[in-house]
Amino acid sequence: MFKKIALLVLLMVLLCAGIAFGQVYERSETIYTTGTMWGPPSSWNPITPWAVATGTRGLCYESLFLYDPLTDEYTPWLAESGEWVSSNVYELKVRKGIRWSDGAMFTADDVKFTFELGKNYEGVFYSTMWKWLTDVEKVNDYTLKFHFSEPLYQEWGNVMYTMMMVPKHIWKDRTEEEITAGANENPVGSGAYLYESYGADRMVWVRNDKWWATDLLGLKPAPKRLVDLINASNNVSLGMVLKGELDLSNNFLPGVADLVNWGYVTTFYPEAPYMLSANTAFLFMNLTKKPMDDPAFRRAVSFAINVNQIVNIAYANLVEATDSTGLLPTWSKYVDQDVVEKLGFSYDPEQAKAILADAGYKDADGDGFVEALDGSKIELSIIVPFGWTDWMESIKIVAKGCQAVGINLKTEYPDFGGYAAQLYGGTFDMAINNFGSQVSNTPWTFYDWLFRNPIQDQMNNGNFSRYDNKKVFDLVVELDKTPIDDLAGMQEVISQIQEIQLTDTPAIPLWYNGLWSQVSSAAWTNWPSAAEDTPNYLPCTWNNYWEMGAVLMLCELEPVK
Amino acid sequence: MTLLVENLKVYYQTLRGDVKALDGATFTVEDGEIMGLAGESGCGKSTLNNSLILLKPPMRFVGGRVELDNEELPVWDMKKMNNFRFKKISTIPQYAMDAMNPTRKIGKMTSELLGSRKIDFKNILPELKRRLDLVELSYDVLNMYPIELSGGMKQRMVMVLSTLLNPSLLIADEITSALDVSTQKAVAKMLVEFRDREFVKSLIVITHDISILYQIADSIMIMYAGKLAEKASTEVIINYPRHPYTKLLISSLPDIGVKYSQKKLKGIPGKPPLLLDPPTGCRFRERCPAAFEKCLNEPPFIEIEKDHFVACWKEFKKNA
Amino acid sequence: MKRYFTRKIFIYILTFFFAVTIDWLIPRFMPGNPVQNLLARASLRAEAANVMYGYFTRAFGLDVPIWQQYLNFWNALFHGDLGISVYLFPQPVIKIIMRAVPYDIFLLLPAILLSWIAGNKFGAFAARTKWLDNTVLPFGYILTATPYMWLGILLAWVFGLVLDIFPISGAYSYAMAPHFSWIFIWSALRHWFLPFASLFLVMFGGWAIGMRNMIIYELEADYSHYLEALGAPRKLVRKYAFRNAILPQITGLALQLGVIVAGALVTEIVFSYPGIGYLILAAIQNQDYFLIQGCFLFIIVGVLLANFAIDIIYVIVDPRTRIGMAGETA
Amino acid sequence: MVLFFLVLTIVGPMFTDFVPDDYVGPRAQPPSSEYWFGTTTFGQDVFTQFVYGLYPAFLIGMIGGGLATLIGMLIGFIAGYRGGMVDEFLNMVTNIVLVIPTFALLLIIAAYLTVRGFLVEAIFIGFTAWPWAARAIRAQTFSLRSRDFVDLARISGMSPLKIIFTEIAPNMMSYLVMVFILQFGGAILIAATLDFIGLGPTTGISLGLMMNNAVLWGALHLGMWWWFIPPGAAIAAIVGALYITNVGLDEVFNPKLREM
Repeated sequence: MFKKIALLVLLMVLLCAGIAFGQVYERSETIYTTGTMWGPPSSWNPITPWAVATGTRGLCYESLFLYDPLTDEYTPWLAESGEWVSSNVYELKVRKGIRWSDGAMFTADDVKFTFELGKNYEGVFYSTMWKWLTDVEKVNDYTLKFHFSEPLYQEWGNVMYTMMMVPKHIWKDRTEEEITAGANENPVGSGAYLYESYGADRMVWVRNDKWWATDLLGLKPAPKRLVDLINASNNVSLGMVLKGELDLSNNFLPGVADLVNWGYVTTFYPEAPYMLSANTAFLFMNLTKKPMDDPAFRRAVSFAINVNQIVNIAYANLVEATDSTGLLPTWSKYVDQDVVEKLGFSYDPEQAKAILADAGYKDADGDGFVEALDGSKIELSIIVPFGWTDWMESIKIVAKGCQAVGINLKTEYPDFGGYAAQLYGGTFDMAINNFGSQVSNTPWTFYDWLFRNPIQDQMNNGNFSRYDNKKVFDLVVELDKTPIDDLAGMQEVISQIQEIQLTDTPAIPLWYNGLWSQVSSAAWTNWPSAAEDTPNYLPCTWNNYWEMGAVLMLCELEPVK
Repeated sequence: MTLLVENLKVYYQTLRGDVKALDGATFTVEDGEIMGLAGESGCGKSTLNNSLILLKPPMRFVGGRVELDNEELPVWDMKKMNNFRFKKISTIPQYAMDAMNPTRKIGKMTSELLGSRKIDFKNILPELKRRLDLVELSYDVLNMYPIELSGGMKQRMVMVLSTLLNPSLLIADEITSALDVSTQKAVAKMLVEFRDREFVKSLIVITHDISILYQIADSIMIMYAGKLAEKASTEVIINYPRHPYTKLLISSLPDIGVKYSQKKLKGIPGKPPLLLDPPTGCRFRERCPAAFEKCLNEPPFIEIEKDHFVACWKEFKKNA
Repeated sequence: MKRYFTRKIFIYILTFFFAVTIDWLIPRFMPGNPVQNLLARASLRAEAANVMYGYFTRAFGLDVPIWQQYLNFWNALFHGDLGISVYLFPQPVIKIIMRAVPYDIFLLLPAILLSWIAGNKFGAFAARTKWLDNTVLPFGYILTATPYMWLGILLAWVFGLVLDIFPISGAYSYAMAPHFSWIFIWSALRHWFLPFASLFLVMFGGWAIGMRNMIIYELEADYSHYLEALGAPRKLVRKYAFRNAILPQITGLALQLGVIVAGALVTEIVFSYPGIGYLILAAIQNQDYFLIQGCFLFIIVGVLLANFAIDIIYVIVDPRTRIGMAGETA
Repeated sequence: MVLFFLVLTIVGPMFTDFVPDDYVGPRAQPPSSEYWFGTTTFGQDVFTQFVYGLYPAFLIGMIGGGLATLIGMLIGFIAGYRGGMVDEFLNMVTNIVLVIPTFALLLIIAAYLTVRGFLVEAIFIGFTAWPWAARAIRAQTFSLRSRDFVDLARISGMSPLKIIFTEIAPNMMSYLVMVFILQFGGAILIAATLDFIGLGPTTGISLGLMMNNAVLWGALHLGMWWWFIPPGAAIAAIVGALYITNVGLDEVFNPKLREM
């Protein structure tokens, strides 16, 4: 019997040993992270950013600049400098002395090539950039000029740190399919880490000891290996953090507050809200349906929701309630307090009832719920994906709040697929979503998502309310066209947007989803935190976040002696 | 004297109490004698058979003794009995058709069985072969599985098997009931032949079918409701029965050679008493045309003529 | 015999056909649209999103009429091509599955076989052994009645957390890459043990019970009585009884496979063991048509093969089938 | 045992003055006189959820198990009684459904409905769980078919359906009951499994869902054993009890099994 097992083991090992013969990682040289991948690593292709394994963007491939939301500063990275030499020409100087991991030099050709991929193949996610970008001119090996038909400064500022440069000498021979849909295994990048191996439940990166930044900027990531685990379940991550087997967990972990207080893990802030804010959770209301098409009704809802209860119970104070605009704290300087003063809202059932009454919604048949203006019953449902437990708990509270003021709102938990279908297809009544409200270099990304246009049957990304208002759409574009250093100009546009937003309430900002980050000091210390004596970067492995400082975090870590 | 049974009592344990299926049987079977055992179903024939060869729960040994070749049989002891089974006392079961393990080749089964009895298959093979020829079975059956044989063949195979060790006593239980008339005859003849060739010293043939007994049995014993009613030579039983039940039984036969329908005896009104707690006195009382007050006490089973035993008060009077 | 097998094979082929069709059909009834889900993950500007929507719909072959998709599906199937995963874009489904399969074999084969063998042995032993029958079998019934995941959770809790002697997630230590060395094998074994145990226990209970009842039936069968009547020792009688009682158990094994798959599925989820079960759930939650199809198809094939193997074994051990008068087995 | 839970299901809710999903008390309390089974991380009363969760279990057992048994009977009877081609065909169908791992199928079907209730779940289970019942009943019918009383009925020109329901069915009532009991238990288990992996009902509370939540919210690591032990234990107890009841019946019906 035991022979049989042993035999199977052998067979097994042979099978799962696969190609590469690996080895055992030294704990003191390895950092274990999780929170990014929801499935086995499957792609290392920066041209399909939504599918890539953790670190492909940021650790392997790199952007021209880094951007740090906490300081609102750009750090030249692959680029040495960049500036608008005229209103529609941007000059970029490429840093000298950078090598791809295969030894080839990184030059302006690579940059030009990367940008032009979008010009040549519509399947490339930034292909539409070429609607306002006309030409990428190579001045010399280390200088480029970008010519624009209509410069969108904000968006460009975003591109500068979100677009990953790929090596021309490797990619130029690839077919369209390989580029737009290839897995790009064994990627050759310029970054701090090299692809080593992956398994069904992990991605393993090994330090690139010939990384350019080591000699040019004196930066050296402390961990020799970075093992990123897929999000098996809260359960597993939690257990591993507790045992100190996991150094950095970017999952939403229930009960973290307690764990922090018991000293098992540390978070960015030592007490509530514990986490930085990463994005804004909105309550979207389907404006194509009655009575959500009525601004008064929507405003009533905004007063009916007890966000603090969501924060306290569903999240145990792991998050913060938003202000009326929903702009992330890092963008607080763009909030027009006067507008908020005038049009802001907060939990106030009486106020909500009053608004409803004024608008003519009353409970004629005495079932405790108001009827629509035409007297028909109102029966609404609010959806979040099944299994998104924190959201599930949250909408229970939303529903209770609405019922309390006489709005008949019920909770439903379809599977993610059903949720997405209803949300994108516009068949939902109300729903929570936060996908596009991520922290970035500019509130423009935030408003671009919130007021995504044109309105179509399928709204796959943002403006799920289907709020159709030419004026605000134009304002968003205008914002986009505002130079990023023109703070006053931005504020001016934004306050107009906010005025409209708060008058019409197309969507209600509820709380800031945390930048979930639990760290264990079992193996590594000097983690970023609010404390003075520690580095101040976003401690986050999520895609798009490496280039927002997480790379630098790795360089600051110190092994436990 | 081969078999001596004295006041053998074997009851069935049930949730509702003991069923007195065999309530004191006393009789003998002589060397070379073929004794027929007849009676309605449920009269205790099969119980008798089982109690002699395989007495196990829910059957319970209550009393009496059994002697085979002047040696007491520990019928109440499953283990001890094993020394006698097959070697001294053997059976051809009612279910001969599927008495053999369906998933074993017959030969293999036989050898394993013998092996388990510490008998070398090799030595016995020639004899086995001879007997197979005798019952007109080819030698290859040993390499076959039971399902490959016809009913008759199985029947014969089992006969050979059961008698392979020349037991002193063989009990054949309803072996003919499943066969058609012609095969019946053949089988019956074989039994006689086995006796003549002394494969078995003596036989008890249990059956409903008195006509068969008429052909082969030396003596016939009639049972009724767990008790012996009458035992005598075949001649006597058929022509001069004494016990009222026997009389009715015989008369209810249309004529010798025809099998009568099994379950209900049209000839006899009423049905046998429940043996859970049988009435005191003669158990045939209720149905007996000649019943009288004396029948309230239990009639003994006495020899009224030489080798003719009856349990009926009337008969005793006559002889008295 | 021949007829028996041709008949079997025919049924298998038919089953396969139906299964595959259902397999192809059902995901297409599901709400949501895989390409949208795919793009939903990429926060793209409206125009870009539209462009790419068309692009990927074409790439996934979802732009042709349904019937053609069906034919393409079969066609691709015979080329061993199960399409490309949406959720694990752009990996080929077959590749993903192949990566998971070894874990299933590693987990299920021992669990099923050992529990079956042990269960039968034990059941046979318990039958007609009074004290066992009265003490252990009720326990067995509870075992079979236990939901796989619950037993899993309990084991995980007791051995993984309270006692902390076994890891409760993954297939091997996160600190190693698969390679051929004793520490790795040891690590793999330790990760394997709890899932194995929880599967083993639940199944064990079932088999033990089944066998116990079977044996009792067989011991009451005529041939057993005949053997006893001829004074065969208990040992031989039981040996025969066991031999015959095992047959229905073999059939039972075939019938149970479906249930076992289910059990394996949740067990893998409880212990986040990277097998097919783990995969299929993720696939479903991510609306990944092609992966769902692949996994389901794979399970079907697996179960069919297992059934077929069992049929053959059955024929070998049961002469009755071999002689050809066999009606139908599982 | 089963009765005990059944009673608990009915009167249970009276013992508790809470509603399953309400946040009634302090978070993560171990069992106490006030919260008999403690509370969840949100401060929901586990006991309340528990007693409310029992109801769906029985509902699904009843409907799912019942449906499965019915379909099984239908097919089993017809196949067993008619025999011949009909049998061949139905038999094939049964084998096919039998071989298809219905659970995997169930998963996909479950995922097809984005909003699910217990009833729907029960029905699905019923529709996937019938094959072995059909198989078993068919075998029984087969053996009964040739009995003389059936022949008699047939000769006397009774319609097949009538024969099935007046002659055959009554004669295997005991057997049908047992089949139903097994299906009942089976349905509960399947349902629990579905719920556990989050493909069960998307509304209401059930024992499976409780386990699902407990694990999702890290009850294991936070040592909240009172959250995940009761539901599973209840299921095991109920189903186990059912099985044992079944053995009881079995022994009554075929004495052979009875221990002596």
